[in-house]
Amino acid sequence: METTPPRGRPAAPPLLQVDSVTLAFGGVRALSGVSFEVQPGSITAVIGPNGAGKTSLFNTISGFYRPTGGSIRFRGREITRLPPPERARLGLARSFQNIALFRGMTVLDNIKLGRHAHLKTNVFEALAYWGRARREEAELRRDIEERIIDFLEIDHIRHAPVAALPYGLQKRVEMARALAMQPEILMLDEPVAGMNREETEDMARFILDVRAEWGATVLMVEHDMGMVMDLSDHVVVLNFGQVIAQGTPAVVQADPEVGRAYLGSGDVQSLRAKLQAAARQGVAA
Amino acid sequence: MRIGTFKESYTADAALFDSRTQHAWLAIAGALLLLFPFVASDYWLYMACLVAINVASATGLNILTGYTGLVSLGQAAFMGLGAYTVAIMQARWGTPLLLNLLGGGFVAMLGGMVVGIPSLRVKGLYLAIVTIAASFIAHFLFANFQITGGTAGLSMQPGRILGIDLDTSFRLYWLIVPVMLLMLLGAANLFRTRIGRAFIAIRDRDISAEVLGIPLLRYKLLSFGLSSFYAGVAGGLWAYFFRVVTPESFPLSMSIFFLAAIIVGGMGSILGGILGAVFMTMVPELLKLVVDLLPGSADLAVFLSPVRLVVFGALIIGFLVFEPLGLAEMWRRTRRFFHLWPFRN
Amino acid sequence: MTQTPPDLVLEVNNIEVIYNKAVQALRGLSLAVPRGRIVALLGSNGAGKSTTLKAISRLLALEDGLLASGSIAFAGQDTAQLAPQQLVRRGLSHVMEGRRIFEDLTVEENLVASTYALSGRAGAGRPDFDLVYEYFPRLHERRRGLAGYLSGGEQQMLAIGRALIAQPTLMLLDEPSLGLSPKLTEDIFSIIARINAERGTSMLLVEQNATVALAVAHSGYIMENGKIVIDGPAERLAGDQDVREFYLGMGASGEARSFRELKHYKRRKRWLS
Amino acid sequence: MSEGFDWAYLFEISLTGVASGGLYALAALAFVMVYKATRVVNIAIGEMLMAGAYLFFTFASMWALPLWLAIPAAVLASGLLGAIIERTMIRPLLGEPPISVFMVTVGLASVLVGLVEMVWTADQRRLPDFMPTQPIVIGEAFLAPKVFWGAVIAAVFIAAVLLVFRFWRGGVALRATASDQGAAYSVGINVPRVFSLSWVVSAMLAAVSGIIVGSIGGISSSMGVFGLSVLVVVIVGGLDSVLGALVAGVVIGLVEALAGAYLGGEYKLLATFLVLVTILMARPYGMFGTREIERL
Amino acid sequence: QTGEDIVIGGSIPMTGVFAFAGVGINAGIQDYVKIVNDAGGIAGRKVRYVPEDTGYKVDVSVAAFKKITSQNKVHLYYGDSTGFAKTINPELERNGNILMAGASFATELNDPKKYPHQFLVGPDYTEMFGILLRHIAKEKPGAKVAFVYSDSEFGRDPIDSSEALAKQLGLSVPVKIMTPAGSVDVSTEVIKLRRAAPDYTIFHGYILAPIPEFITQGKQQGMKSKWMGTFWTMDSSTVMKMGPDGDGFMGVMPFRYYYDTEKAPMLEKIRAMRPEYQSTAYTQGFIATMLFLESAKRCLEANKPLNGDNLKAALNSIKDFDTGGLIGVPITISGNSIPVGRVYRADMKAQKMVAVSDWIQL
Ligand SMILES: Nc1ncnc2c1ncn2[C@@H]1O[C@H](COP(=O)(O)OP(=O)(O)OP(=O)(O)O)[C@@H](O)[C@H]1O
Ligand SMILES: Nc1ncnc2c1ncn2[C@@H]1O[C@H](COP(=O)(O)OP(=O)(O)OP(=O)(O)O)[C@@H](O)[C@H]1O
Ligand SMILES: [Mg+2]
Ligand SMILES: [Mg+2]
Repeated sequence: METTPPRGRPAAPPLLQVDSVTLAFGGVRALSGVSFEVQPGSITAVIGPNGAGKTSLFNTISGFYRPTGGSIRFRGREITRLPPPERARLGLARSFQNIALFRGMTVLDNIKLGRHAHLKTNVFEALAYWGRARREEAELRRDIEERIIDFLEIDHIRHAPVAALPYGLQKRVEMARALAMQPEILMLDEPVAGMNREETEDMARFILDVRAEWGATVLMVEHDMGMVMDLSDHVVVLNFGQVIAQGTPAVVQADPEVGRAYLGSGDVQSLRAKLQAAARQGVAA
Repeated sequence: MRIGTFKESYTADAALFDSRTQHAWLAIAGALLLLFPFVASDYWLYMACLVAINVASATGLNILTGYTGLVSLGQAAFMGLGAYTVAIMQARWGTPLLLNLLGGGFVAMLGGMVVGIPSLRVKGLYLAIVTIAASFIAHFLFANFQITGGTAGLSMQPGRILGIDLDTSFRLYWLIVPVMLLMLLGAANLFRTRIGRAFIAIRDRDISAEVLGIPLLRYKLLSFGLSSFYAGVAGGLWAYFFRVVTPESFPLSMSIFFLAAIIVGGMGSILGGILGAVFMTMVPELLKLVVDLLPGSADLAVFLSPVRLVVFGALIIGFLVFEPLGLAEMWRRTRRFFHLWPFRN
Repeated sequence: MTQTPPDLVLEVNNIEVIYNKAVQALRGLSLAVPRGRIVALLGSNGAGKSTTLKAISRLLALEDGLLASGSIAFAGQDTAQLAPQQLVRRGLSHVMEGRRIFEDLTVEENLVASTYALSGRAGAGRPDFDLVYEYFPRLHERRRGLAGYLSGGEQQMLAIGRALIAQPTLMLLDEPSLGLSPKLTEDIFSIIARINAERGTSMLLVEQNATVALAVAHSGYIMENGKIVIDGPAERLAGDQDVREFYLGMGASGEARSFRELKHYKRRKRWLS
Repeated sequence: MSEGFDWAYLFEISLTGVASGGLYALAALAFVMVYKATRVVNIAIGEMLMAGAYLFFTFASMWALPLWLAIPAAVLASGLLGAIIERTMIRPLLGEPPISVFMVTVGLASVLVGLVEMVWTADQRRLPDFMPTQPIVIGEAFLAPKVFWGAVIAAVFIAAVLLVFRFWRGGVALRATASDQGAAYSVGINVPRVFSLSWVVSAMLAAVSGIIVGSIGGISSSMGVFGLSVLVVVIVGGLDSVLGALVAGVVIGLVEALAGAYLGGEYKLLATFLVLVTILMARPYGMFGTREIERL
Repeated sequence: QTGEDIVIGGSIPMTGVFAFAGVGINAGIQDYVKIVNDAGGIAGRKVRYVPEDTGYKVDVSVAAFKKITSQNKVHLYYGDSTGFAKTINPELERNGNILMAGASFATELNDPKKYPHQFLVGPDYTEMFGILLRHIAKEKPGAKVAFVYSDSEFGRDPIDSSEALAKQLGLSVPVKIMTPAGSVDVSTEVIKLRRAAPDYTIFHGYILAPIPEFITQGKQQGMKSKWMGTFWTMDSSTVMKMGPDGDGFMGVMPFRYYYDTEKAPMLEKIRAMRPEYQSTAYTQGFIATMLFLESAKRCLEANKPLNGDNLKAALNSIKDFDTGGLIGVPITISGNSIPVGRVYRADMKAQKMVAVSDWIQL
């Protein structure tokens, strides 16, 4: 299996190493022997058909699932047994496929929450709201306002309760919260699902900017092939819990197995022709 | 969205009370609290103290149930722990009042944290019943131990502070109300910081909170601890207030009372806890006043008493059907109305 | 405002929707679905697409929404007096956004629940589970498992499968491709096209994937801020310059734009002016 | 173990425990019906038992109707009461936080107690005897006839409900409604009907159970405390499990009987609650309850 | 200081678990106040009765007390529960103006040192047991007596001391059964009881349930015990609710029943005022008021101001006082209680309680 260094960068020791990870739920094998590496500063995409195990892989990396076998290393350190909050503290930040915002909080509080693991205020300071509590909160607020809210262009909703926001904005708040976690590695699970082209482009721009301005490494799961192929340095293809291919977008795209299992095609016109053909065939049958 | 206020800084935006009107209201409320004891009759002072104790305890429960989402029906038992601790400390060691209150708080806190241990696995109503179990176990201990005076319970001397015997509602008022205000302030502060946010996150979705960096067990225990600390202190105040502590002083119905208070008032809102506790404590009394105003009350009272039960229940139902998010939500709505008035569409 | 022409299975007239007695989400929206046609409804996040569908299927009340004015007619009949389940039983199925499957039920029980849509409907065939399993073999494999443990895409399959069981005459689809792989998206849209061709099921399709939506639809609407801003046959929309730029991701020259070369400043949409 | 151990005593006590567990199970079933379909925790279940018992009391003792008429009349009237409760207090809260609905049932309990005291006063009363008075004798052991027949009736009802759920798709509709009301509407389930049905059936079951419990212990406006034991049973069995109600009813009945017999009355509650906590630590959703799906 | 009303305050449980008694108590107090007022009051002063419902909850009772005492000049007070009596005691001491009685017969309250301004309207629970045990010892020396009581302060109150007394009287107590509060199904307890085969079973800490079930099941299982109860069970209407199996149920009662035929002028007066049956709770409230006002009268006649000490002293000065036949013997109140009573037995055919012993004075 080949691993290509990210475009235009010298090879560096990998930031994240997933080594023959296996995960089973009763009879269902969600992951079997998955291995790949994420290079620092890269954008790595995990793609694959529905049910291939992508989200399970993310859950395993962030510690929500314990793998049945294999190991995960972050900056060379073994984290397979580390509880999730510890991993968050190390800088493994993520967003969720099924939006997991805290519906009882405002956008701002949701984002603030992301910083939790990096703050130090204890109960007594909190009850008195004095000293460190006051300082930390002020600092956090400024940081979030200036670096995240402005950056993601969500200033108009900062005091809105998240529950009533439209889907696309909720996704953006998810991203904001992940950014507030001070990510070393930012894991995005389907960041542009439910977005139209325009919004997808916005999100793509954010992702590029995050890497450029924050120096974060990005690991994402996404079904929008246009975006994946354009943005990623490295693509990992999962099918039935196994890595069936990985490499640069060009390499992956050329892999015939990947095409069969996964990739769709075309613009409106050709797609229309294809769909109509399918329908006619159905009627005839 | 509010109109007409423009924040100068982020700190100002995060302040508890942010507008000039709010400061004015606060000043008025403070003045009223200060004046009240000098104008009110013994009965109203008594009620004020009782309300304040209930507000303190309800606020504690609100931390646990309203903000952290762990439904507890053990608040009365934790109050009992606090009350017994205070009574025992006072009788055995004669320690000073404030220390006793703290002691009551801490013992209750320990109790709360022990009860909180199952909360990592056991959730929702299942957990609520575990807290009921805990309160029955507490009752059993109260009723069957020597140190707690068995079923007869313990009687106390009035509390002493600065050489003054706290033996009237007037004097107790000056202990109970300030302590309650301090506790309210603490709770309000808490939810401006990472700890309060973590509680809310656990309430909304605990598993994702964990992945975002919140150690669940530690925070659930913390919430249980804080909540029962509040209960314990409130229970201590209760002990100084009634001066008799028996196993039957803290029945399950009292826990339900507190739960009702925060639900009717509005869960996850400090104001909700206050409004709810005031409502639940005062409504039965006010209903009595209404009955008294009716002519020929003596004979009528017999018949009207069950009517009061019905009206009380119906009020709870009516409020919730009308506004399931509680009194605090109604208050917010009214405020919004006046803020936007006359620009409402 | 006049009588419903007979070939419209759905007619939405000038509706306004208000959430929580405070937030106005739709402001005088009108649209129509001709019988046997697929109509796409496009629009950016928060435009009010899901709200429109919920208004039609009368599920608004559950989310504290209120249809404040306007009228909706399904198969020529005003829906104002009908309960949501009555609409479903008359053949109007709504596949809700965010999958909304019954997590505590098994896959097969989800389908069983859906057979209620056929209750009391004259001429309804027997519920055909095999059809669903044929379309989505993956569901067949997992049919005894709890639906809550399915992957996102599998849940989406189940949601569509459930609507198939209901044998609707009008299907409201809210982002059916959400979270589906490109291949499966295509498959599902072939199925949609097939159902439409085979059974004459009319569809109102909300989609963010404009490419597939315009490929399968006969006509479309584009909405912004609770109102329709343009409409027309699908081909014409696909040819519209703004649609191409904002929905299909094509540069001015008609070439597919790359995500790497995005500008920070965008042209204002024509329909917002 | 020791030679003097009185096995006959143990047997007799256990028998009684199991039988009285049947009574718990029936009341628990009434609770489970509502929870299963509507996710409403009906804290007023004990008061609904009471209402059923008082209706029976009215028909049988005050109006002197014959028993074969009084019992069905009380059960039907309770069903009507259930329908009214559902329509006026529960349905308006469709889609609101469950805890608010929970609180509404607390209010309901207060209303029911008040109504009973208004109409029938707060005095304790006795229901007419309608069960055979011949004690059931098994070997050396006596079993109180009311308890025995109560348990038999309970078993019949529970078996019936279990069968209904097995062979009728309505069971699926019930669970679907509980799982997601909006989605239930969207597949054509008549959600309001499911709601009323479950409340009506639950109120009727509660009435049956109230009549039996009342005929054993008498009735009064405070007999709602029986609801607490019911709550323990449904938690041990699993909130939404019919089978759980049955098994847990028997288990709790047994534990209470044994604790009462060998440790003393003050240990009864203690023992049941200790059992409850132990079971929950091992199985957080009761013995047969559905676990909540936790996924990210 | 004439002209001012004499106020009797009352925390009365008109709802809740004790409502059955509260309603009767309320009527009893009202009626005696009316009788006195109709006769011109006490030393020319009118008597006013100010009740509040408590629901039998201590904190509500205390609130009622505060409310009534802050709005009226109260010298006499009727309180409901033991818990209330204990809770309010420090307040009473501080206030110093009030004499209090109540619905509680708790042994603990029968202590003039700890509760100097309170008294019990009858024997305390231990004394009630004493009366029953004496009766038993006379009827069947060496009998086996079982105690069945509820797990509450009320239930546990007399048990330990009475076990000792039983030993003294040569009786044995083969089994003591405590039932959890509110339990209805008592089959296991019945089994336990049957195996102890007592000659007498005394129930305490209940009103009605679960006593009938105990008796019914006990009889079905062939028990030969006689069944007994204490004051709050012994109201005629309560016992009659036990049905046919209640026939022969016995218990201690310090007062005459409404329908007693022995000469009692006050009973006749009551029957004239209220033609329908009145409960023993009614009588209890009635006698409490009678003693209140007698003490007040004695104070006023001695020209002493109405305060707690004087009132209590006046109460304790009562010797061989005639209650108009409500209590069958003249009473003397030396401490906090009136330790007299007699044993009555239920006659289901006549639907009446009939006396089976003389008045027993301890
Ligand atoms: N907790 C669980 N219990 C049982 N099965 C599970 C669980 N979590 C995931 N699965 C199964 O594991 C497989 C992989 O699921 P996963 O969510 O990782 O897929 P995915 O690649 O993210 O798919 P999608 O693109 O549709 O989101 C699926 O078949 C799913 O049903
Ligand atoms: N339950 C609700 N309460 C309050 N406001 C709501 C609610 N649901 C939607 N809204 C508001 O109504 C508007 C329209 O929302 P809707 O969900 O219909 O958008 P949409 O077009 O479907 O967007 P998306 O593409 O993100 O799904 C949004 O501004 C949203 O904030
Ligand atoms: Mg996924
Ligand atoms: Mg939408």
